[in-house]
Amino acid sequence: MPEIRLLKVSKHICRDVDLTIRDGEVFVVVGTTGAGKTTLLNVIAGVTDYKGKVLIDGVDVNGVPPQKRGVGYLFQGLALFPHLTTASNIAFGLHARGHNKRAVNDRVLTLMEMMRITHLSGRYPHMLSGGEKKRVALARSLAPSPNILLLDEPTSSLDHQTSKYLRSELLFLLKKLAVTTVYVTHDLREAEEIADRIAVMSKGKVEQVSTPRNLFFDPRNRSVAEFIGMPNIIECTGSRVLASGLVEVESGDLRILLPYDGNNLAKIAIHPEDIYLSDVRDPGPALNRFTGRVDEIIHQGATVRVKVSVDKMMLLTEMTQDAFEEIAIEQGKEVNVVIKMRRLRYVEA
Amino acid sequence: MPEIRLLKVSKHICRDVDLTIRDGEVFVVVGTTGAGKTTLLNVIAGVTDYKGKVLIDGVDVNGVPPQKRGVGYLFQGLALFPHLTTASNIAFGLHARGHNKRAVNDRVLTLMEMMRITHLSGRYPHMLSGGEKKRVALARSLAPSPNILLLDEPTSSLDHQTSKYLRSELLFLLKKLAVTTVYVTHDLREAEEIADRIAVMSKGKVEQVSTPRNLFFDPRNRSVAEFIGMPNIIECTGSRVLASGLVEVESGDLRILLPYDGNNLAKIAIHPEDIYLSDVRDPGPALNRFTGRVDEIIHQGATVRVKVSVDKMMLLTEMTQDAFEEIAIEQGKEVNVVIKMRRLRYVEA
Amino acid sequence: MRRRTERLQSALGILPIVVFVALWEAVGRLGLFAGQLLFPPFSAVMAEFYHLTANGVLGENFLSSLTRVLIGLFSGSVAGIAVGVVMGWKDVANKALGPIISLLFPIPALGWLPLLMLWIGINEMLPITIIFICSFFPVVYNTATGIRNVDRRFIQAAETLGASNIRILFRVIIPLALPNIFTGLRLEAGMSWRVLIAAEMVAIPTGIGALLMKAESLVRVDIILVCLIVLSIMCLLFEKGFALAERRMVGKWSNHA
Amino acid sequence: MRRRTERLQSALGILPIVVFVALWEAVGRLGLFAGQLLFPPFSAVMAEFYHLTANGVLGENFLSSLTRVLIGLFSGSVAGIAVGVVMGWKDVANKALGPIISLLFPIPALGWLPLLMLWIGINEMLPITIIFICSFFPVVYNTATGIRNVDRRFIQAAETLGASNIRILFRVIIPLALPNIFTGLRLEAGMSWRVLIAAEMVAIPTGIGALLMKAESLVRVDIILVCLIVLSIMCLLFEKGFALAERRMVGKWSNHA
Repeated sequence: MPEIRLLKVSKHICRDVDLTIRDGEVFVVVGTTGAGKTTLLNVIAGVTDYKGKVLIDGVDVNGVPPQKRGVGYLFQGLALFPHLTTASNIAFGLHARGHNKRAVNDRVLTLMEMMRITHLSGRYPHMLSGGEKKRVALARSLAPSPNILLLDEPTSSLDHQTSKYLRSELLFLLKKLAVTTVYVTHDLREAEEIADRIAVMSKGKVEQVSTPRNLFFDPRNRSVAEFIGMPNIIECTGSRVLASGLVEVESGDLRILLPYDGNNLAKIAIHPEDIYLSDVRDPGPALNRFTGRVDEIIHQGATVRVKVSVDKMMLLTEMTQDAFEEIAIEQGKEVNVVIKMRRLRYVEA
Repeated sequence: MPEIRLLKVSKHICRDVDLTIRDGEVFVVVGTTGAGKTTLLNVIAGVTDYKGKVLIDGVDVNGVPPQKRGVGYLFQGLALFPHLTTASNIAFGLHARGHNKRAVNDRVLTLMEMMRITHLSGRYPHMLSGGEKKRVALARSLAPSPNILLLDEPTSSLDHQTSKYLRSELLFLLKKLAVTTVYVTHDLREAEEIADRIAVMSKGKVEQVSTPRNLFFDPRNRSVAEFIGMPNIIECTGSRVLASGLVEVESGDLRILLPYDGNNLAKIAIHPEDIYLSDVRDPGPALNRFTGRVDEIIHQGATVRVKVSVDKMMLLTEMTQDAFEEIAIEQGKEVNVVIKMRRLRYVEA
Repeated sequence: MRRRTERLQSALGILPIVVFVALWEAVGRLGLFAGQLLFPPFSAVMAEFYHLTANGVLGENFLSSLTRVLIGLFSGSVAGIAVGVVMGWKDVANKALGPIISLLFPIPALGWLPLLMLWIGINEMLPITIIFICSFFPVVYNTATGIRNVDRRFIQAAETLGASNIRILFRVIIPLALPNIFTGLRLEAGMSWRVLIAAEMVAIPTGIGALLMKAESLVRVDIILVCLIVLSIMCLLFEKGFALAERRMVGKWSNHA
Repeated sequence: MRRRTERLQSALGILPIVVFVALWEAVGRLGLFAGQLLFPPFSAVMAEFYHLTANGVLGENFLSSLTRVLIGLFSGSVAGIAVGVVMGWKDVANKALGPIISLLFPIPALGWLPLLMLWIGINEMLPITIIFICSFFPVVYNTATGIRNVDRRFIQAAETLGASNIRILFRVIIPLALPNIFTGLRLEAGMSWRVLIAAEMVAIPTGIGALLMKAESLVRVDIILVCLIVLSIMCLLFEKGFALAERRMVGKWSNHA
């Protein structure tokens, strides 16, 4: 469980990246597609050439090939060998390192039990479901007992519930194995949940490294603010617990219901995508529903941002171009505004 | 806007289907894949042969080819002609009916404006987004001014928000055009929202035809109950409005928060998929979170049903096999149970 | 900076060809392999190329080969498409003709040659018929497959929109089958040249194939090489030509459908 | 009930072939087309088939053709796979050999015949070399493409798992390129027969192709037809054989990857 340092690393889009990943932590790298996240993992694993320096536990590993870096890598898309069964996939790294057949079999069995995939032992990757593939790939990367684990979008392309469960299982596993983990994701919510520290990348640069909380209410620059989605930061003038786990927040004349356990709140952050607009009144219950006025419509490629004012407060909302074209809204006109109840980001009073 | 009657129609899986669709209503056919829903539309459109009789406004149309049935059909997968542009796709039916060029152009322009797709006029289908394709296909099927509209999964493969918006636009359009509509979907929630009446199909049989509300609290048989997802019907001993649009329901010792506007409730229905189980305590707020005990685990192909008892009440929950394998639960053990706040199905007191 | 790297790379790309030609020239001149008569240097081949072009021998033989390929390929393709469309569209036609065609399809086109020599005799119809056969069967097969693979949904959609069967065939089915039809045509475009020279080598006294055999009997390796260059260029051109036509006609919408 | 319908349908399926054979027999017997000499009835062809088999002429010629195809195809494929693997794996090899191969690839295999007649002379090496050439280039091309198309991720995964380069080549890259390699092999399996008979018709005095030409000069259409039947069966068998081998070796995991 070593420390990893990157010094002035350049490759593809990445330019002069300096980064220190602490011994044993879960370090999450977030950023949009093409920000250079995967490139960073490839550099640490040594599967690509690069400029700059990588130190593992203070030792320069620049000349060291990927075979000898002691890194386990869960690739995006997994890269499970399609021509090998589950057991052979897991055994691949052990055979490559010259373990004898008996030792390999024992280790493969142990790993399959740990990952609860023993029943999949003889299946080829194309016969596995998304969640099963993830577990096989994880077992394969853990088989040679690496000190460093690189995870590239480990929960992508799983359904919501499976991804949530896998995440909590991963968290448990990482703490147990106590390996140094670099975890890449484009999903900020996932990053917040699992990270000791988060690095936000954009266009090959590390824009900010901080704890999850600080990122939200204290983004360092415009680019980080854009990435975290330009949340509407709302100053609370009061808050009231309605029931266990539910709080009503006051801000001016606005009352918003949110899921939350705990003390009084000073600020909350509401995501633009968590605010729905519609031109007709939905038949459902009027939970967190307000009437607003469209101030501005901003087209940004495949998404549209709409600024609406509700009771003197200005809210930024965001939707896909497709969704935007299904509703008829115009600048200056009234709209129905619904704030979805989602998990809350907040600063306590 | 005619009435449609099917008498003892048999084709593929469908056996002796009798059905009357009333003049001008939105009639929704729900059922799982392979229940025979699309076959029914094909029979009404006449694009397939069948046994039995189809009457439109009392007239037997069995010998009438699809070209002369006056039916607009939005196919599943849309069947937009890939080699024609948006405008040519919409014009296809008008040219086929021998309208002159000028009349065709006018009608195509009107439809493109109505559907807000004028800017897509020269594009081929592969250059359109999912939502855009749907609107082009709808315009094409409406072009020859049909009296009957057949819609096969019109909102499938759209993202959640777009599909929601398209649904409300469709509802508005159908009421305006006042055509008789047969709307096929596998999504019960969608059916409830848009239907005047719902028919539940299963294995080629129409199991029940009723209003959306009746379906839920009064399913006619096991097969309908299975399709509506074996909801947990909870008798309420009390209910209390917490805030506008939010109610706390009491049932024995259990208190559940739900979004709802209105009077006191007698019964509510909670879907097995709306109840999450987990072996670790989530970091989020304790909204509708309870501790339960696992009574029974039932494997059903790709899904797993788990019966848990919470405070003497028995709840049925359901998850995917993938999700199930990510959590470690066993019969007789404790689990965390979270009831998701979703739109409520209820019977008022 | 980038431009320069690219130019340098494309310059490096033809380097192996330059080396190849230089080696050829050297081996030829030094008579290292098989003697200068059997292995003429590149320059001698080019000189002969010029000479054969100037005195019209190459042009004449090339033109008669080209004419045969064009007529055979065109008539074979048209007939193939017509039969293929009927077989793909009408199940009865498919049931009746399908087994016979799958019986005749695997016979090598060249195998027909001795038979046709006896039936037709040695005249211009012989190579044209061979090319006709060589292109007919694959085009029938690909066309019928293409027509049959058109998604029934498109046909049903056209029906509910009020289109007659003939309109559906010409406005929906055939256009959608074009990518498959072109697959057949593209395959045959190069193949027809290959079959033609074989036929000319065996039985026909004119054309590039005949010139090849004449050169062989005169031990004129330089002429053989000139013919091979012309042939490989024509094979390439015909294949690329159909690929281009395909991109023109279906590229706008195909491969994305 | 269902079984019976199926049986009835498969019986109807061979009906066109029965009609075809019957027509052939009738036309042949009545001498309606080209006379009975030029168009022998089906029964006469079958009788000749038996006769040629019994006196060993067919077997002898068939065996020499088969031997040539097997040797040429095997050596051409092995060489093609080896060169293709090197070209796909080492970029230098690809840069050096690629342009030359794409220069030689479009030359029709049969075009080499006059050249090889002069270089090699008319002996057993001639048809074998032609088949070698005919199979070598496509196999090189498909193998190199297959190797190069192996997703880099699989190689990187094998690297981080500690596998040496040789191990990666033999345990990851080549297995994953097998579907592409088989595409090349399958194409050539039938093609080699087509090229062989052409070569035998032009230059070699034994083999099915030579028998065809001999039959032509003797105006023995029945022998020609026997040869064509044998040829089309062999073309089919070789293609199906490789398809079967492919399914055996990669069917378990391929097409799903």
